[in-house]
Amino acid sequence: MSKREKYSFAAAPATAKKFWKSLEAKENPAAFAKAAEPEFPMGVGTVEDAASVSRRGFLTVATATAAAIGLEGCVRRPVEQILPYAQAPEYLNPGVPMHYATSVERRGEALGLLVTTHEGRPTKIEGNPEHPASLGSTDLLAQAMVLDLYDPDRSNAPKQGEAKKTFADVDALMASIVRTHSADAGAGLRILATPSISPSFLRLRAAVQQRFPQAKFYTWTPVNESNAREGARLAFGEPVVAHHDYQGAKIILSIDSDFLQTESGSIRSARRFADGRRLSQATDSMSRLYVVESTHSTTGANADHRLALAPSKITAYLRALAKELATAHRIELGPLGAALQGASNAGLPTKWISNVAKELVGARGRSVIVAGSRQPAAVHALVHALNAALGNHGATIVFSSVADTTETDQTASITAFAAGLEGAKTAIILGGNPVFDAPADLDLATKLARVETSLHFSGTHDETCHATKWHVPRAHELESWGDLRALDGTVTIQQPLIAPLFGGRTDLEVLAQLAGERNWRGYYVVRQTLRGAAGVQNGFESEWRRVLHRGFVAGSAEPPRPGVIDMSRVATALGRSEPAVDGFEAVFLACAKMLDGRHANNAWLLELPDPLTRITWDNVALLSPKTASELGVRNGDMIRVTRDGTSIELPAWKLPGQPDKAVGLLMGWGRKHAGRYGNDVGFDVYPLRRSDALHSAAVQVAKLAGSYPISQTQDHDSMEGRPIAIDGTLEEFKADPTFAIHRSPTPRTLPLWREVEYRGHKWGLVIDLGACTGCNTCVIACQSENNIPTVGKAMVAKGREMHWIRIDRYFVGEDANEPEVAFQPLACQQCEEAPCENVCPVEATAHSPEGLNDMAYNRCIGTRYCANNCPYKARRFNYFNWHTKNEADEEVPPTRQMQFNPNVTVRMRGVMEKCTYCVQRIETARTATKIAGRPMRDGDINVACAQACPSNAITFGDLNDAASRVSRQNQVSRHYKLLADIGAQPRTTFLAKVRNPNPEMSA
Amino acid sequence: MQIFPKTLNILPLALAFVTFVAGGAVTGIVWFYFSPKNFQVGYAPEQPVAYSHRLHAGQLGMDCRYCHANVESSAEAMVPPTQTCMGCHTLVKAQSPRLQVVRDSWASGEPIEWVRVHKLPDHAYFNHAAHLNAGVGCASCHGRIDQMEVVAISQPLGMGWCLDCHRNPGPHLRPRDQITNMAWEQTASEEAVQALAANVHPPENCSGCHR
Amino acid sequence: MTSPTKTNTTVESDERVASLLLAEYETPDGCADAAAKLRDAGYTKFDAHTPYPVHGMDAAMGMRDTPIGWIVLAMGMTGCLAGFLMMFWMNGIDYPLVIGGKPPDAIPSMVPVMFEMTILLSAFGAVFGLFGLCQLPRHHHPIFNSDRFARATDDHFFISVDASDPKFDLKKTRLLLEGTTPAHLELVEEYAS
Amino acid sequence: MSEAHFTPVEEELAHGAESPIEYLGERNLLPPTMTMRQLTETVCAPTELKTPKAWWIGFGIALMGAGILGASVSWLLFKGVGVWGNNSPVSWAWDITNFVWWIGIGHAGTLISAILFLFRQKWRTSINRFAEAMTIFAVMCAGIYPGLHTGRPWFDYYMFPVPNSMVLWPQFKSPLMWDIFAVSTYFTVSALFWYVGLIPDLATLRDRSTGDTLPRKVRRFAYGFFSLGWRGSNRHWQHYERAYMILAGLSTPLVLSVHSIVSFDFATSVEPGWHTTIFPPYFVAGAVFSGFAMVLTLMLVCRSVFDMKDVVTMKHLELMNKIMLTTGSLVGYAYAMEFFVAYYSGNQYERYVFLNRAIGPYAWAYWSMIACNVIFPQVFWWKRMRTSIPVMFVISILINIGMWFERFVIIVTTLHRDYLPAVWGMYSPTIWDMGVYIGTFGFFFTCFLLFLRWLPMIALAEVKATLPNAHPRKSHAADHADDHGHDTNLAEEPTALPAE
Repeated sequence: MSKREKYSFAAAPATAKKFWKSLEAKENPAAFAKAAEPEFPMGVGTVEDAASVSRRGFLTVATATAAAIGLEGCVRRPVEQILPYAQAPEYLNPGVPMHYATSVERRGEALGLLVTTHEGRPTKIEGNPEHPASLGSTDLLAQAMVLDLYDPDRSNAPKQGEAKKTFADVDALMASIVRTHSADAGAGLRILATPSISPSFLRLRAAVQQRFPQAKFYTWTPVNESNAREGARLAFGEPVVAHHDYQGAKIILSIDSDFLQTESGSIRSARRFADGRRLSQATDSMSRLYVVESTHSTTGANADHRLALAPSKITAYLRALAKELATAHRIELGPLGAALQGASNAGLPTKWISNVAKELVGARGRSVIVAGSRQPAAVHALVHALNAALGNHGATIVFSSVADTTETDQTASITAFAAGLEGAKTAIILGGNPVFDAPADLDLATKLARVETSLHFSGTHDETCHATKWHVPRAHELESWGDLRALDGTVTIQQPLIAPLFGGRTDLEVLAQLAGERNWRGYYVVRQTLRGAAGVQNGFESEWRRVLHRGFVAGSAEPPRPGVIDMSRVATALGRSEPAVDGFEAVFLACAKMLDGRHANNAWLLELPDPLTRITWDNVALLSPKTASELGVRNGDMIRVTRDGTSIELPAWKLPGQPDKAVGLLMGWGRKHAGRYGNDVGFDVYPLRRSDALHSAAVQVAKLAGSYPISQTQDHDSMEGRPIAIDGTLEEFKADPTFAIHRSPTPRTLPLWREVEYRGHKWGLVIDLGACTGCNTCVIACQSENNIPTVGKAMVAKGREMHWIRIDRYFVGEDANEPEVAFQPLACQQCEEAPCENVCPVEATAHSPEGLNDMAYNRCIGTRYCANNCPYKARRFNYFNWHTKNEADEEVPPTRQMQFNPNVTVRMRGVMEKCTYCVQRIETARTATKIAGRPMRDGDINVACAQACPSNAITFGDLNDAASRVSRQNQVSRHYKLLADIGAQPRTTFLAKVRNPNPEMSA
Repeated sequence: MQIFPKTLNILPLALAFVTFVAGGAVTGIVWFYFSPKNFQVGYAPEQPVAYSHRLHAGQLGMDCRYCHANVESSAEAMVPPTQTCMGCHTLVKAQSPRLQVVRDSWASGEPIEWVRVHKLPDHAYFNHAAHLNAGVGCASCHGRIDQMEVVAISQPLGMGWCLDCHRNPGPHLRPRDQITNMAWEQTASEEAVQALAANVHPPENCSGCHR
Repeated sequence: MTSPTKTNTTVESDERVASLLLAEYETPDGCADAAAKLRDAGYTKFDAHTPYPVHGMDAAMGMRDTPIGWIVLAMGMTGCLAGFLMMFWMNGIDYPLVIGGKPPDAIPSMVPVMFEMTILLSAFGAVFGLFGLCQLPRHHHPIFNSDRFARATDDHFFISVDASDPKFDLKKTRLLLEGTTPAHLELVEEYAS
Repeated sequence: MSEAHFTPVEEELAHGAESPIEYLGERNLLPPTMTMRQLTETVCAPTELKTPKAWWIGFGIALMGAGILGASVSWLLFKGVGVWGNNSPVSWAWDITNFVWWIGIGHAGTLISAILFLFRQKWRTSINRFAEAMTIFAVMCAGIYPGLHTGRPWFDYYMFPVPNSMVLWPQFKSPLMWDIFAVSTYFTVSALFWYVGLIPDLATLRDRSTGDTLPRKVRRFAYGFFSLGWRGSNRHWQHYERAYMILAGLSTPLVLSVHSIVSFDFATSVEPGWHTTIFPPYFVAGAVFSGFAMVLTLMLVCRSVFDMKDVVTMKHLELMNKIMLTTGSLVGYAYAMEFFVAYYSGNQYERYVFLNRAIGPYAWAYWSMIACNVIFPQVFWWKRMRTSIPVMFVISILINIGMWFERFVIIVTTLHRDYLPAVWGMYSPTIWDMGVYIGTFGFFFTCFLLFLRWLPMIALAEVKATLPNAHPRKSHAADHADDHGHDTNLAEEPTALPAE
């Protein structure tokens, strides 16, 4: 359980040794200086040089390598060495972590990040509080991406076929490509890239286009925004981004949009949505969320009213709603009205049309209708039209222009790319993994094989690399220089936290080489773009330093504007309504964990339970309980999903709230070349995804013999009528603002002994169940902060997962097909009269004067009595040495150790562990403030889960400080203690969830 | 019939003797010998460079923080980079054969492989900055480094030893400006000592040191 | 078991001294009568050897009560107190920690261990007290020189009169014992060493 | 001699005994014709005659079992507790189940020796040695578990109050600490009690092992050494009897305390189904129940193998069956009462746990428990059943199975579904769980067979004292010397005739 073992690579396996050698080579300053020469011309000794050097620093005082002396049997302990720098990087203070601002692209949005590095190792990712898109929080994937950085299966050298090459070879190849295509003006040159929001990328793409006029650029990513863009193009004549004010809106109607988790800009949406629903006293008001969706999404789980419709019915519903608005409520839709005459309510619950329409009209200018990226462009256009007609434009919805206005529909683009490969000399694929995730009918693999020269730049040697002639390592986001344009236009900088561990180029560098830039390194590319940008001409260096410090260019956000809609174009686009499919439909879902498959080798995400099904290490075909019983399948039974000819086989799973006859298929699983963790995990559903129907398609479903074992972290869905995740309606709340504490009262008994008084600090945590969307970001945040291991599918099945904080999910309500969902984040409650402490025979867990339920791992002998006696079952036991070997006896690679937080003990086998309120952060802050000679203030400390939470559902602080946020939360009337009747006096408390149902809906 | 010789009748006495005397002796030996005081103290490994603290810190009177620069701001008391040595030794003793290792390191960029002397168990999170700023002097834990030709452990560095001070910090505290003064003696009055200790609250709970 | 007055013969040195007179009886009654006679004749250093504790024999031999109970009592109280002090000092004084919000030196939770300590030390008192009072183990004893004595652990009853008894006189004592009609009477001798 | 020799109970009662207990104490349990010599011969024979083949076979099997224990434990230590089926929420499973089960088995010995002794139950004398031996070996088996079920057994010494460089001490509020003290005390005292009882009989064996062949010499030396030079001196017998009685007096509260404290492991927790005040008496009754069952099982085998029908008579067996009937009913009452309390408390968590036991996923375990512990023993209401060897043999085994299930039900069904449904889970054992359990049996029987072969399995001296005419008919109490022998008799008060 050594916090330093993790640096000891003496025991690392051969492969790791090899890796380490290469890294040391990188560390060798001479070699390094040479490698970096183009980047740092003589004489330039500027801040960012030093900064970047320091981030490349690897050997530190802390990296001490234990090496036992063989023959001296009587030696009192293994001799251990200290390897200081030969030449210390400036600004590096060994033992003190540094934080750098950078950013990452997520579904067209730029997330501003703040990354913690320990002696040059990025270990933890937080949101950049000043950044408009992250607001100090992050999403699930951003928390997990630090593990991707240390993925042991990232490719570490360029390859031609299977032959290892060097970057010199790559440069030669690039040169030859440039030479050939200078001849044909790029006629034979095809470049496929993922959609980019990087100003530098656009600049360089233009430059390349200029150099090779005939060259063709294509764009593809499987989970994309094309429908929204095209919808906007229809409505406004230009592709614009809509910004919804979920806080100000009173009525929110989501048309198949999972804006709280998987859609673009989800962090800000979640924050605003939660802010619109925080109730502190009875007079407060809250928004009402209607969700009409073709699966059961996180957003649906947070809805006040939810309508599950098969995908083909959703358009029909929206038309019917529009018609109702136009006819019943005289909403002016102009030419659109005529186009809607055909709309009928057939097969749709009328109350959902009449009531929702009434509500929307009642909240003119204070409502929001939002369509999901799965919905066709026409639906997006119609939604824009309705919002406009309801007067929401300019009020609750504003618009800004997109980064890349030239981008066309990606399905068309990838189809064109596939077609264009005939007669192409060179195909360059920047990132992505099209062979795996492009529409199956395009059959890219064989087409690529015919191309003379084909390169794929990618982090791992993935499916696409196996189809191309060349593979070149692509640097991880945390290793790259870059710039991104947030949805609101804010220009955000991406700076490397560490030199590419395995070498690697960025898209920008490749384009720069093609464009023939002299300084093609990302660093110079980005600086040049920024220099070119307006406003930062004079005093560039100081501005550049400010930008690096802040992470983005202040004030670069473009002023939002209302859109000018053209109803007639929408009307024509709407055309006739397609008949609803009867029979099964497949819905292709963006996985909250894998997204499109790019995170398939991330053990944290693989082991993270799915927000709703609680399934780990697998994806399944989601069926409604009704449909499942019609098919006669139980959970885990294998089914075959067929779409004219092609078929996939995967286990079925009953998800309450899934629309009948709609088979939910999660994308991104079943990778073949993801790496040791991701290979053949789950089931690939892309074979059914075709360019003609990208998001849903009619399929046949057949039950197969046999079933498949699924590992869940929670297999019991009902609360058994116990007051656990307490929720109530707005009426109940207004009637009795303290309804929660009445359902879970603390027993009033005279104490048998004098209770402990907590003078000084009294740490506490309040979790607002009303704000929690169940996105699971906190789970990964905790995992990366506290060195929590993953245990593998088999062990999860045994119930040995190690997550310190988990999100319990309960289905509420009678109808299994229309359940309400209750989420409850649960970690150690830090009980003041902790049952676990009483039973520990060795004082391994005891109370701190500040009320923490301390856990001394090094004292624990592992009787597991504390876990038995914990009513919340918040304690986790290391049944094996998860950090050295997994249960399959596979060595855990040393790269994994590089992510460890040196301030948290790495627990060994046989030790109990649990949430400690991030005590390492508390102690660090204590020392820091002591040195600074000031008292600790509210906000000096934040626990990892609270920091990451997009919807600010978790508040941490000092309960003895009446002014602290947590104290104020503690005063909120929805406040209650979980299982209060046991009398353990939990320090963590909850705010009950309040739902806002429309009485008329139940009538 | 008679089975045993008469002499066996002393058995009870013998047993009593063994249990009490020998047993006691064993306990005593274990108690003393298997203690950090015995295991830790005096460990003085040979270093790749025959660096003399007695010369530098003692005779030349260099301040600890000249080399251990960040000790007041970091948990780690950082062993200086080769750079620091070369700062002087490009001019002083520039050719001394004893400094060959240092010059090689500087030339090659390969670190000097110092042998770690003071090492706490890995699950004990000692923080230099916190202790120095509270007024604990270097000498309190490291002893008279300025008199050591080769650095050796002078204190037990065991949990019991830590707690002695954490439970009664007063006598071990000194004015901030005396932190690196090796020769400093506690001369202040009892009241002054307690006054010094008043705003120092060393933790005695687990998470104070173990996380 | 040939002649009535057989003395054991395995000899290294001829230096032999009378050690004790050993009378053998078939029944407990005979043994008890003899014991009573010796008692009344004022003998003190004599003993009865029986395969099992014969009732009334204590009275017949005029023995005082055993003090072993007091030893046990003392040990028991020591155990109880030791247990309490140990826990009170360890958890309450030397390193008090807040456990489950309870006072570090809470007495009620100490009761079980105090009880067990009481029992444990009492048991030690009983067993080692027994050994002490009986001066066991004593593997060598002159009485074992007699071959017939083996039946003392089987089905016969013996009376031994120690030669060191002030009233011991080879002739008188022998007469006295013969008067109790023993099944067998012998003089057990011990090598002077 | 066969059981036919005995006068039936009714007739005995007709002879004007005040109560059954009285009659048990008064009349001889052995055939009237049994002499002291015969008794010695019968009891010593197994240790002196040639080893029966049955013994060798049994011993071979037992040794193999012990080997399994060794293997399973090594694997456990090498890999970690993960090789067992334990998980979250079921952090305790077979390990603690078997611990409690073995400890329970271990209760009969001391109970028979101590409590029956204090109640002057003469009939105990022919089975107490046997039962005590079983106790010691069972407690050894039990002791294996607490030591090995921890995650890091090499740090178990943290639980001992020894000075250490961490200046940390055990946490005496933990029932586990109470457990450690209780079980180790129990083991020590039982062992002492057993050994003290053995001393006179070892002396007997010593004195019987004459002859000059090497084996005889070795026997003589070994028995001689461990009998500590016992010479049956009445001055020793006096201390001996008092010490023995005191030990019995100490063991009685001890035996009650041990299982009470074991039950505290559960009763003091907050888990529904564990947090119950009825546990201590309920656990003790259960322990006695299973203990007697195990004694009976073994006794029946040895009795036939070593032909001890005259020493361990049908009367003994019948009495034991009566005790099992009693304790079995006590346990049954406890089961019922648990349910009632859960229902009457109105606490939903309690209610759920008990319903879940009866109709949940582990209902099969619950009902096997009820059947084996409560229903089957009821056949002992009929004398025909009480006195039928095959019936009592089967029932005694069933009871041990049932009592194992009781512990399994208490531990697993509570843990697998407690307060928060989100963390409910299931438990299933692995081969290593079973390996360790089977192994403990191997170890137990290895020890036990060695005991049967080398030590007198009947408390010889005590049985002799119960023979007719074992004591002088007339008192020799002199006027000046008051007699102290009486109150400390091994057997009941002798019927003193007036001195002539």
